[in-house]
Amino acid sequence: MADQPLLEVKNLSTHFKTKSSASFTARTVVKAVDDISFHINPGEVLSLVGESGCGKTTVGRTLTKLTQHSIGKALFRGQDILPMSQAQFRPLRREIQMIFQDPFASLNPRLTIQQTLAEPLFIHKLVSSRDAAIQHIKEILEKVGLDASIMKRHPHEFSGGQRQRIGIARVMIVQPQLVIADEAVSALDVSIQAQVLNLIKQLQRDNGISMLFISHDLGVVRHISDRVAVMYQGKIVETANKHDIFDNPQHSYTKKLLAAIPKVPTYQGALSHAT
Amino acid sequence: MQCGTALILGLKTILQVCSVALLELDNLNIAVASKDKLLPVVHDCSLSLAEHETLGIVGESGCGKSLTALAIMGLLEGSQVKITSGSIVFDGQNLLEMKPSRRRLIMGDRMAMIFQEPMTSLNPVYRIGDQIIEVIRQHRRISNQGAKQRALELLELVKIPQPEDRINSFPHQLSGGQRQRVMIAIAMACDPALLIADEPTTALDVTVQKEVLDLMLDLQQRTGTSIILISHDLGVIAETCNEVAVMYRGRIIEKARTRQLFSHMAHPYTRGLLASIPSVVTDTDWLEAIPGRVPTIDEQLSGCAFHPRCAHTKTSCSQTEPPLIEVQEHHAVRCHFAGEI
Amino acid sequence: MLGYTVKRLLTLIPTLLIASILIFLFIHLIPGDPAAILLGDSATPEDIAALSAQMGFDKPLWQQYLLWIKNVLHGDFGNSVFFKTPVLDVIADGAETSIFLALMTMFWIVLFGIPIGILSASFHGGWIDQITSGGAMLFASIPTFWLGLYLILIFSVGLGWFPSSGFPSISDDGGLTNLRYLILPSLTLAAPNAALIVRLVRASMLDVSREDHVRTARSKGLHPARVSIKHVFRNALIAVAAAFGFTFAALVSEAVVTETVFSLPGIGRLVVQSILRRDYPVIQGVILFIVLLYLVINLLVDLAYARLDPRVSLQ
Amino acid sequence: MTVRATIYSIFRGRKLATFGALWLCVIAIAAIGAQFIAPFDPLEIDPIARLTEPGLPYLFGTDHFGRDTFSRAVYGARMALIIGFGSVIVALVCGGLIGLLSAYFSTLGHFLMRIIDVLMAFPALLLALVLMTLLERSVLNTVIVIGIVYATTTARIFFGMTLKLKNEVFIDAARCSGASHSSILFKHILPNLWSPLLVQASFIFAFAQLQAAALDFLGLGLPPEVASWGNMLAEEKIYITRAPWLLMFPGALIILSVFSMNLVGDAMRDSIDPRFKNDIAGV
Repeated sequence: MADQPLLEVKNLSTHFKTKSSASFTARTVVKAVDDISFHINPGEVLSLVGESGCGKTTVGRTLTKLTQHSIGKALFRGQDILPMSQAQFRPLRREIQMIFQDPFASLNPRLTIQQTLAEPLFIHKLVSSRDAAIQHIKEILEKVGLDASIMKRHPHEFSGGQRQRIGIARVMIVQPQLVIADEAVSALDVSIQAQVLNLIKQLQRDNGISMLFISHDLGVVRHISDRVAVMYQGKIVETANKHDIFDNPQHSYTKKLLAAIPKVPTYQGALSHAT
Repeated sequence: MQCGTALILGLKTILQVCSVALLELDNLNIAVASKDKLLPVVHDCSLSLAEHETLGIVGESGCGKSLTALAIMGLLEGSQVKITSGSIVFDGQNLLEMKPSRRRLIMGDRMAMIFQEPMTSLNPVYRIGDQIIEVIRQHRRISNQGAKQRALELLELVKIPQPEDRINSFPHQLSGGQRQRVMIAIAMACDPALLIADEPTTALDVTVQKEVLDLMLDLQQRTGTSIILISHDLGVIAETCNEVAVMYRGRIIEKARTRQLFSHMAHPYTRGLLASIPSVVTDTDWLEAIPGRVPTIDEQLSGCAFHPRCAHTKTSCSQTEPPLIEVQEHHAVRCHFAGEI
Repeated sequence: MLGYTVKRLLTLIPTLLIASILIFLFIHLIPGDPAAILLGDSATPEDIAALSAQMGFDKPLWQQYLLWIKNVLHGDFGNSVFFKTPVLDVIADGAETSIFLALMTMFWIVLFGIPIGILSASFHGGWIDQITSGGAMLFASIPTFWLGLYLILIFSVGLGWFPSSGFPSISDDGGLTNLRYLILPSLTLAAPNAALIVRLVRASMLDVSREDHVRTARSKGLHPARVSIKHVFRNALIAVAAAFGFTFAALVSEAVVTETVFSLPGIGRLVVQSILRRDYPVIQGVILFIVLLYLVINLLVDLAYARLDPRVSLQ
Repeated sequence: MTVRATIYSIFRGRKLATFGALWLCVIAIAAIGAQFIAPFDPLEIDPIARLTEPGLPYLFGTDHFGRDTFSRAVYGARMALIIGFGSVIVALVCGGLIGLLSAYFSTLGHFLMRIIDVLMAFPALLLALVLMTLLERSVLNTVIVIGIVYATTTARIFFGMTLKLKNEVFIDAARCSGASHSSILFKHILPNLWSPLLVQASFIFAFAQLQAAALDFLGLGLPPEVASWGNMLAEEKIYITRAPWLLMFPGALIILSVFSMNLVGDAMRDSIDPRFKNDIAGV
């Protein structure tokens, strides 16, 4: 492992000004993300966990420059990405990728799977010919567990789980260093969620990817992460490795969160049935 | 000895009479009209619910659990979804043979429902007080003032802070959790015998979810209402219900007392579902996911609905549909090999 | 509420300024000497020179604009080339007819549009719906003047029930009975607009009826008619009100034609005749007046909208 | 979906809309083959046969110049198509582009939409009348003026729809892939607007007929010698009592065609993305 973290976020704040329709009223400022700091080491999965409106999604959007930050730094391999212009940041987009929550909204309905997956390849000049692109797409589809024959089809022909696999393929095809997964499995049914979680974990390990896993589901977080940061009202209230968070929580909010989860009785037969 | 047996038999009869079913679904079939044909979405659903009981219906999206609830409540009328056969007996009356005007006397009074989306389930243009009063005055001969008094009590009952102020609030001025509390107040307004809760906490955060579920159980303790809780979350069901029915593709595939179910899961789907959930208390490295996906409703399947995804499929599974058989008292499973695997 | 109204009135100012610039530029887009255009074909070179000096047509464009605006703010829209009287007086002469026509039209629109729309939505998919919504679309497809001409042919010429043209003031002999002159015109004008309202009420009610809170209302055991009116129509009214402001512009367009067909001495016919006569001061004045009216009506619609929808805050 | 499947899904179970589409085909055939279908020259004056009642050889009778109304109606179909397609192209190109760019580039959009809002305060017919006084009466000018009038509403509609699309997750995803502005606009946003564009076009086509007829009626539309349905009504309106058929035929043609186009537009609107349904004004 390298001695330097892949991503280091220092005192990041993202504020929104809510505009009122009449132009004379004062604008109110919402501190969606309020002075947070964390780091992600190479090959590590850090989860950002919290309830709706705590600002966790804004963190992800700020780090992918979909939302403008207000104050702070985000050093990616030592280089601050936040003050960059979109044009300066474009080459780095290959290395910092995002998986979105809603598999039904994150694919352009008018493009075929092939068109969707080829786009980043051509933008980042990873391939020089159409044939090479198709070869790449075939390989990546196989990796995410889809058949290469689906390339010519449109998103509406697929189920939620399949679409999320396509979304993952779009991210993995450019071989990123850092993947930001924003509630990547929340919209999926339990049985499909398990498949996709397995896929994400496998791809992450095989490729040594660092990941910021944003989620509200503590079970999923325990399953996937190495370390966990708990967010509450725009601030990170506790960061620790996952065993400390789950077995020895320090902050009262973390304790409250853990206590609120409905527990499923464990049943040994359930775990052994398919093995 | 003889005497003792007779006594036990007698007691059993008395108990059976006492716990007479409040709600009884018998071979309910529901289909959705699509183009020229009817696609079955709920298949031979039989359920019974005694008074003061909490029944959980669990399953993934599209399994027919919400449609079953809407059918019981009588909210399918005027939609593309039709009840094709079967009966729903509530309080000894078959709801499906009732005239709509008679049925409306039960809706909101003896039977009430809360829905998944607290953000959109209240009418945005009326004050929450008026929305509670509306249901009270629909079913009770009571003055506006009296109904308002009752609405205040209800708001207090569902633990809304400062009910005197809140009664004049519009829905958009409340948080999601508070709106769901208001929905519960509307549902409980006429002391229903049956409360149907369709994914009542799915849209809420876990901490709020806990508060809302606790509130529902607390109200059940006080009023003795029966609850049907529909959820995709096995954890929610395990913590709140006495009985569970697991649905898959429109069929009840396993039905048991909650404790029984979690100690002796008999259907491969139920087991797979449980194995798919990553635990918060133990570390998991790999999830035993059920392979494949839920077939869409227009896909024709012969035999057991689960056989394409099942690890134990044998030839008979794809040929004949298994019936729901009791493997133990109070524990029924729809699987050819329920006892063996 | 008052504070909001004042604020909104203030935001009208930039809009009106842009509108006035557009209207002002329009005169200067016409090729030729603006003074000659303003005075019409019969003007002598002396008149033109005099007006040029008076209006300052020799000055830079922006100074002319400021001068015009200054005059307008003092209520001076200039004089009509044709009538030789102040534009404001000419507009005032047409106002009575147009106001009564508008009020009667509104009456028909509400009387027919809303109930038929509710009916159509309530029997969605059935034959009543097909007839009413199909009929509404048919009415919206009829040219206004054609409908007016045939109403005259049938009810004035044929049956003799209503007068075919003109409108004596209600202060003349006959008093309020003179309003019968406006029955055919207002029906003509109402037909396509009521049709739009039918379609609008129907579409918004169908949208609202799919919302979750309607299911809640039904689960309370309310009578379907009560659900339909109190929960569906009441909420659909929000979308209908929002569209009402825009309908005004369409109404004015059709009023122009209707007043011409029925030879009504209103503002609509005035503007057409002024355009045909190239009476530019009147055109400028009337258009500015109509734009102002449009903005005020939309402001009123917004205020009504806020009353209909508590989610809209007027702070 | 293939074109055939799309057409089938739009018109399936919609008898009235199917009838409308068939009628529009009839109009299109009449317009294209006018010189073969019309039995007489539409401009040929025959003073002896003035105001002849419908019958043979004058199917729809003759007007006060003795011109054959049927032949003029057939040539009128050609004018209706020219007006319709012409104004649709002007409105969609100007309005669509303004709306699309205004929504995507918000600074520019703020300014442009302000102007569009002001223009929308001008009633459509008045705007058209005033513009027509600046230009001379010709087919091209009528088309341009009607097109410009509908460009304002089109711009507003496209502004709204583009704003919605701009906030879609798949646009975020494209940005994360590094897509450029032009790629997002023309590869990701515009293709999603084609079908609403088509629906909007059908409504503009319908309204343009009414607007053109009104302009003709008020004497500021097509040149009087052009055989258009609106001109036929405008010229013969004083003969309504003596020869009611003179107004019946062209009037019915306008109504049928506008009604058909509205029906087709309405059917198409039901088949597009539900998000955009309420954006498109129409009947």
